[in-house]
Amino acid sequence: MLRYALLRIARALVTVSLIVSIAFVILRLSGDPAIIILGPEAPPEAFKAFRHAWGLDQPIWVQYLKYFNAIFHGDLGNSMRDGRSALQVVGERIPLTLAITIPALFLKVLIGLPAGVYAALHRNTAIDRLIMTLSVFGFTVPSFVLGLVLAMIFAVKLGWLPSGGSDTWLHAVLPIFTMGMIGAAVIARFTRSAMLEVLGQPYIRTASAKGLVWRDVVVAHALPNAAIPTLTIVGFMVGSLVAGAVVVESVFSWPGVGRLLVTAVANRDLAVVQVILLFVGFTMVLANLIVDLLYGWVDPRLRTKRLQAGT
Amino acid sequence: METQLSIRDLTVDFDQGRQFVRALHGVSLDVAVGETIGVVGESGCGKSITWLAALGLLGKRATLSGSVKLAGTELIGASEKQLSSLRGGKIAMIFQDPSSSLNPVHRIGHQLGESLRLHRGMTGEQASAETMRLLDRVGIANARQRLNEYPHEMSGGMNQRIMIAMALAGEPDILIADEPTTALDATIQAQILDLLRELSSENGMALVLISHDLGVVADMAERVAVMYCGRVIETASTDAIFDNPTHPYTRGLIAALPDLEGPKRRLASIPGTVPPPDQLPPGCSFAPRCTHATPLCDVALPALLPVGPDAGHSVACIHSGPMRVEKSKAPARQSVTAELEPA
Amino acid sequence: MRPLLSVRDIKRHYQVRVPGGFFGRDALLKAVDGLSFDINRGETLGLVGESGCGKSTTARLVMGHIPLTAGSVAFDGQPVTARHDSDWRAMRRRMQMVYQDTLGALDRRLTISEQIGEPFAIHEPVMTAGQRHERALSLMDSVGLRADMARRFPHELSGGQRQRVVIARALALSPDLLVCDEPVSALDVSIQAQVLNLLDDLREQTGFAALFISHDLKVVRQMSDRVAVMYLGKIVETGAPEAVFKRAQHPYTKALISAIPTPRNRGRRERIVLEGDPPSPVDVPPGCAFHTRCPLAMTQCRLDTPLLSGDGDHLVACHAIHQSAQSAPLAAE
Amino acid sequence: MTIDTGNLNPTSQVSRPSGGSFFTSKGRYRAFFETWPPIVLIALFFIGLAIFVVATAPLIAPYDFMAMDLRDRLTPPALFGGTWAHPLGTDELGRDLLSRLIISIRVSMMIAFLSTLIAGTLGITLGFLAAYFRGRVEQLIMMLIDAQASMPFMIIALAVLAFLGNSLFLFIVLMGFYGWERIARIARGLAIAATEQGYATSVRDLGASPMRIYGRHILPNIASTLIVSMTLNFPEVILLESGLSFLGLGVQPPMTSLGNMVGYGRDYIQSAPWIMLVPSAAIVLTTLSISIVGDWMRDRFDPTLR
Amino acid sequence: MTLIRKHAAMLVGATFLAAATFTAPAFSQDRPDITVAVQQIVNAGALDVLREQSNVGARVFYSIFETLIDYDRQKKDLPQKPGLATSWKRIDDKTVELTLRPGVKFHNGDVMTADDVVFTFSKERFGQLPEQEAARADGKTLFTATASTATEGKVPPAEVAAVANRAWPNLDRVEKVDDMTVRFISTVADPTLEGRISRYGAEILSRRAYQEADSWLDFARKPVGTGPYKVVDFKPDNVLVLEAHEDYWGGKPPVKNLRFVVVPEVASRVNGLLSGEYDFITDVPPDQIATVESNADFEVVGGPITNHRLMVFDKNTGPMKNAKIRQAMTHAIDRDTIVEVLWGGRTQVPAGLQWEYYSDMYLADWKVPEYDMDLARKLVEESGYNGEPITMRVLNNYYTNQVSTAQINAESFRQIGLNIQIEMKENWQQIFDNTSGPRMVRDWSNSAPFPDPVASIVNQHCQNGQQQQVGEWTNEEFNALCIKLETSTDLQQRRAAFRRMLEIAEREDPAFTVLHQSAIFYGKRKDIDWMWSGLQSMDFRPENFVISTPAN
Repeated sequence: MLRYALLRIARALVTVSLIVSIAFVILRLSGDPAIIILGPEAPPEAFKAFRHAWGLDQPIWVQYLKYFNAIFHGDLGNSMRDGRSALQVVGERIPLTLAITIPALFLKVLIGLPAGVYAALHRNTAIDRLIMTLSVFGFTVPSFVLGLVLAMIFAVKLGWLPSGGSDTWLHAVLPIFTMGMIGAAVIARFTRSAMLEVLGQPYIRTASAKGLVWRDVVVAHALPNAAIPTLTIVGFMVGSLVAGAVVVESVFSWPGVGRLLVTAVANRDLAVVQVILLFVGFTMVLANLIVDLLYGWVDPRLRTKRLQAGT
Repeated sequence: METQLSIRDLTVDFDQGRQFVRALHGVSLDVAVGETIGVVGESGCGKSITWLAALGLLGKRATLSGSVKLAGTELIGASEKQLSSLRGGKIAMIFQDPSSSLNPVHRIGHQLGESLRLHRGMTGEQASAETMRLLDRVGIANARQRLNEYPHEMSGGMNQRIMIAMALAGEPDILIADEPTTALDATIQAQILDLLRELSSENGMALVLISHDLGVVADMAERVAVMYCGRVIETASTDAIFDNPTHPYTRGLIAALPDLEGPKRRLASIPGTVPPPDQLPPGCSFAPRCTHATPLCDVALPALLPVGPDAGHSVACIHSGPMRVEKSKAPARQSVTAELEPA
Repeated sequence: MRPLLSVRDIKRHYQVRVPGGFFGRDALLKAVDGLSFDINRGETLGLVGESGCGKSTTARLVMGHIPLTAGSVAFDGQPVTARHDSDWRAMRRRMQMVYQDTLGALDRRLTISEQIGEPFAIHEPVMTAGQRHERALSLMDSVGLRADMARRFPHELSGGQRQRVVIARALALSPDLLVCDEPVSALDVSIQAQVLNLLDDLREQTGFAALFISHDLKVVRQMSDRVAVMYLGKIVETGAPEAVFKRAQHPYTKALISAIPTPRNRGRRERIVLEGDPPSPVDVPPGCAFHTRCPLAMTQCRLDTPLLSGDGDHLVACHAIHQSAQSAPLAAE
Repeated sequence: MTIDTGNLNPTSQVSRPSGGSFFTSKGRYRAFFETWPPIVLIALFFIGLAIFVVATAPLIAPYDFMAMDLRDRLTPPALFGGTWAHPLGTDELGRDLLSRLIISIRVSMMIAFLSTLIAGTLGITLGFLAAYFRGRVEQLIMMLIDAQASMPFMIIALAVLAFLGNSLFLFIVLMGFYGWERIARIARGLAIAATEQGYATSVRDLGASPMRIYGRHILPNIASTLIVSMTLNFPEVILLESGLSFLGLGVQPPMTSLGNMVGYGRDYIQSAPWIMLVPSAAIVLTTLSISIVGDWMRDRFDPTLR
Repeated sequence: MTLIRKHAAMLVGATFLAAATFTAPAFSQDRPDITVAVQQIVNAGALDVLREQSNVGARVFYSIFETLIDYDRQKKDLPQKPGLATSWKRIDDKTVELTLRPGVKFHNGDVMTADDVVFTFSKERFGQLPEQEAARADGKTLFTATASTATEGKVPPAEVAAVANRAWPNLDRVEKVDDMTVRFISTVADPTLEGRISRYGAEILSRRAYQEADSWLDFARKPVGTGPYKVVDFKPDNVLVLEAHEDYWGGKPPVKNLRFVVVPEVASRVNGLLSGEYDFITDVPPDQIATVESNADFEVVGGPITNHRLMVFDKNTGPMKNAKIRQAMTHAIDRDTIVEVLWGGRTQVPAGLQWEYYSDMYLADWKVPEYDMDLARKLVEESGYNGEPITMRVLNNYYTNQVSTAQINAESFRQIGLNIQIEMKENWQQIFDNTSGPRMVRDWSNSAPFPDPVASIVNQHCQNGQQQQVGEWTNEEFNALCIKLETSTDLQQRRAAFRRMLEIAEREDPAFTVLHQSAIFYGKRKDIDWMWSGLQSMDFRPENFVISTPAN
């Protein structure tokens, strides 16, 4: 198991460094941060000074080697725009993002799971079709459209909630709700098909045959099995906790990592972008790892299967 | 003999998209108290469906009619609650693939305990003691340790023993074993069959053994019902069936089996294939494959009627027995067809 | 005369991890562990045993699907490897396989005539589609498929008909060797007889040799000129079917035979019911692999691996038999 | 007479159309709508409409989509106080929204179609390579798949688009990287499954070359599964494009697309909501239709895919 | 005086207490908390006027810092007025002497003296000391001043030094005459000195606070100036919280807490204003004005600012080499329609690259090229244009209405027979880049940070200006006039030079053409009496902020 985990982590590290490398090259090639950060009216000497100060006038491979060398010494670089260490810049945004993505995750699961189960149990009935159509609708509406419309209704027309910003917990309601709606739709679909698959398994028939009433068959036998594939999608959502809110954060002016990323990319604030990519890669990899371990926990079959496959 | 379970004119129609297609065409069968009855037939003949239907396990896609009475209680149309109290209690069922018939995420002990709780109200210490006794009874050594294991950690034979233990947990009057050994190896099959035999005689439990393997049925059953295309085509005591098979299909099945003993001979095969339920020929379903078929067979549906010297030997063939052959001399094909044409 | 197929001491081991300790432990799964046999031209060898004994692995090794861990397989003097190069492909003209899962073995998007014409398309690219269709029709006729099925798709056929298609396809290029891996286990009794008869007839007509693998003793007996009984990756008894099935010597063979219920010997026989499951191929016991379940087990069985020996064609790998053969004539069972 | 005709009496429900089988017919409409649920029919209708629009866009658009009429800006749709000269109203530069919508649907659908095609080709090729070579090659490809999967595509697109700029061609290529890893995974899985027991092994046993096995046998066989999964890719690309347009990185003016329309229209959500809501509705309806039909196809034709 | 000081001290103490306990309703009810939703606080991420070069910073900086000479910012012609200096006078061509305002207190309580002024314009503050440059090359943020005191000093980023250099190209030194008097001395005769002293970028910093800060960055995140509000909290891209500076020399600030929150989405800003969450919003696009004003409680104020939107030409590429093509384009732009349609008539077409607040230097009779499509077509014909594509590089609404304006102009250019292609670019680097494709036409804007042509045409279009630096355009005669304009002290000569420069750059050999004057609009509560400024600063001083009826 440990070997398996180490193997996964090693592969993940390679994966993340691959991403960071690609991002490094692309970002460096894609524009000069000096003119972007200092603005088009700044004097040319300022650009020159800025480029020199940040080593942007060196060949790209020198910059790349320096960057990686610095990473191995624990230095992730400073924000060109902000001056502080990129880690600090990103770090102060992460709690803000988590403050909306974690409640949204709960919302997704709390709505999506029961809806999916209910739809599966009432397959091909009107309520199933309704739930599924709503669910497809849920993720075919662009999140910013949903966000803006919700803001229109709840902030402008009704005046119940603030439309943007991050001052009080009330400000978080609309972003959480927007993300929650969309994610719940995804989970509902997933849960439904997982549930349908499980309901066709022989052990469900066994459970009925031994005399359990249908409700108990569903709760005690179908659900735990259906939870297993659903875990994958929830795991993916956990993995995108840090970066999953790019659009929604922009819509609701929520100063999280997602919006930082948008500004940092726009400004070519390289170190900040890289740190965010590292964070995102790591959370995703970590989430995958946790999901894998959880699989073993919820699905005893995998405990041994994986051991056998681990050659 | 006292009848434990009585099936009368059971039909099952399956939702096939555009229409419902009949899979069972009025099956009638009785199971006496403590009796072992074998149900044989090739795949798709309706042998499993009969019993799943009887227990109400076919789901929403099936429409049932007819009657299934378990010790006087009608099961067709019974409420879910009523049915579930009978299932696993009075009447238990085990399935072909034991490994996938056990829930992969629950421990053995839990799955057994569930049955005990349901039907005998046992919990805690009492339940776990009983669980261990049951496991011991079905020949699983090391019961205490096994309780904490998962189905996938055990072999198929072991899982089938657990299925049997689970079936026994409700102390049923009748056990339906649907191809209990098909997925198992020969040596394990022998173990399981022995176990079933022992248990049924010990507990006075009626046993319905569904199998495609004539050998298994011959070995175990007192009485045999042969099914073909959703109908019972022959039923008799085991000896009568194998020593004096009457229906051409039954005869064909027996002749098609290779031998381990005796001189090597060319196998007698039944030509053609089993038609799917939505493409049955008119008249006797077996007629197209039957070497003795006459034009009448193509149009006339034979009823299951007593035949021969043995008590309880019935067959559904218009050519079975001299008496019938005489009687079936007549109607010209055309007139029968005309008669049968729906208005 | 050189045998058509010569299998010498082949082994196939897998590195696996099994539960044990916290992280699991490494173990060696010996799927096939030292198997030797020959098949002469026109001869059929039946390989019988329970699941997990290595029958199918043997078939795959013979076909060159998977590499050998040790030993050699020679087909008409040419070594069979698992390198799927052009030589390997060329060899397919002479060795073919029939599978258990007929639906899986056929490309569900090709018509029956295309399926059967496929070997020609591969090996005789000059043939036109029309010619292939002609050949396919004649092959269909020889396996008893009606010509009007030529345009159907596999799923529109019954299992028995599909198996006929597989057989027709395998025999299209008149191979010398046909490896049949459980060809009738998925079929109903009535169909099983049809297919067995068909194989028998075809063998008579074309004279191919066959390795016939099945778990069903009756079927093996029906089809084989010679049989070999396998247990945990090794052959425990081999000989002519009459000898092996009527005068079985190895306690495992005996148990296997006695376990088979048939309508014909109803209630007339004593059954030897073996205790327990066969051990997992990961934990093959030392010495004779069967000793854990054997009614005749002796101390020696735990220590030494018995070798196949005996008089004439009938060979047995059992210490008890060999000893009693030395000391006293074998008591009838 | 021993002929049992008891079951033969035709009742209102039981009919006996052929042979000895018994059918209980469903109502004609019920049977029809169970095979073709109304929502699927509506979705198919919308897809048909969208395809028609894609095919004939320049012909049916009443105006040039770039033609401005600065004196006629922000007129509402016909039913909301506007005129039938501009049935869906005009935008901030007085351009006819209906014409822009028609062209946008065409552009968005083309982007989604072409990029899905690219993703499909890429995914299938890599998936097959992994399945064929196994070992190191497979490890490498799996790593690429992991890398792609562990980074939300929005973020990759954000970084890359900043570099690639506004060319429609490059935009399509980039979108072509969306979802390839899913297709590669499926292609690899199915190819391995096919080689491990099924028809692919049997064809190999006939002596077929790898090209023949993968091209003539495996690919056509798994095509339906792959096509269904690509169908699901399609609406996601449309959504992604609109998300990127929102961030100002989508299809760029003077070209237009659904996302582009929504992106530029969002400032007018209060003063002229139709500018944003009309293309949003188009996005929702098309993606909804495709998803519904995709799900339906999956349920009907492809039980292997979840 | 002392009495007042005592009072002030007590007041400071009280405020401090209030701030510390945070729950002093009596106090906060006296003065409101005001929230301003902005598109961005500062682009450069730091509150240093020498780093932030975009005009967005101006609106927050005026609440924190002040210059020696100020403008009457709410007046249309932006007259100069005393700021931290009460009076100033020319000593000679190179010297201006200023008398400092007494009793001005920095946010840290220190009284402003000549030392602070001298420091603000010192090489050390500009980061131009050799030691600082050496430390910067080593990547250090601190240096040890070897020359004088061996104390540690801060190293501002390189661009600060560069910007300072540009802002003060001729400044020799600032001299302390006495505690309340300073002299600015330039190396050459400089008619713009007073203008530069009043410009954005010349704000006075507290010397002690700067020197006591741990690093330049620390100071730049929490700077100490003399403005009416002091920085409490600054999170770039998120929020800037200012608090009333109770010791402010100009009277008690009318707002208790002044928050600038970043809300990039226009719709969100408008929503937030209408839902009462924000008291002010900035950057209201002209099309949204009606939406805001449809609610009787809110209004939009604003108008033209000291910034012009330009279209800039690269005269070295393709068809653009031909001046006639460029001239044709300048005549094909329907500036009035753009102003009317896209700006709702709320801005204007200026008289070329100049502003009325240039006063003496303003050329009232100068005009932008007139809109004349026939003339434009004729010019294109004369040019022998062969249909070669002409690319217009446009950013995605970096400037308000940028994309719309570009599309309107492109349409006009097409009508005069030019093969125009809009290229949307993602950033300025791509705009200037001439390696990936021909650079021909692009958008720009020019500000005039002080009332003299040197601030705009010289800074942006002469030899050291960006346009010539990136190699888009050059003109010998023009360049010679640049020097004259910068150094001559004779008004008539300078006016003549400026006129000729405009003739060359806007008409004869067009380097750019002015599209319209930029405008800025604020949405605000109607009950707040507040005036916007053409200098883009937001003034929350007592005289510019009155709530007419009590809010809430």
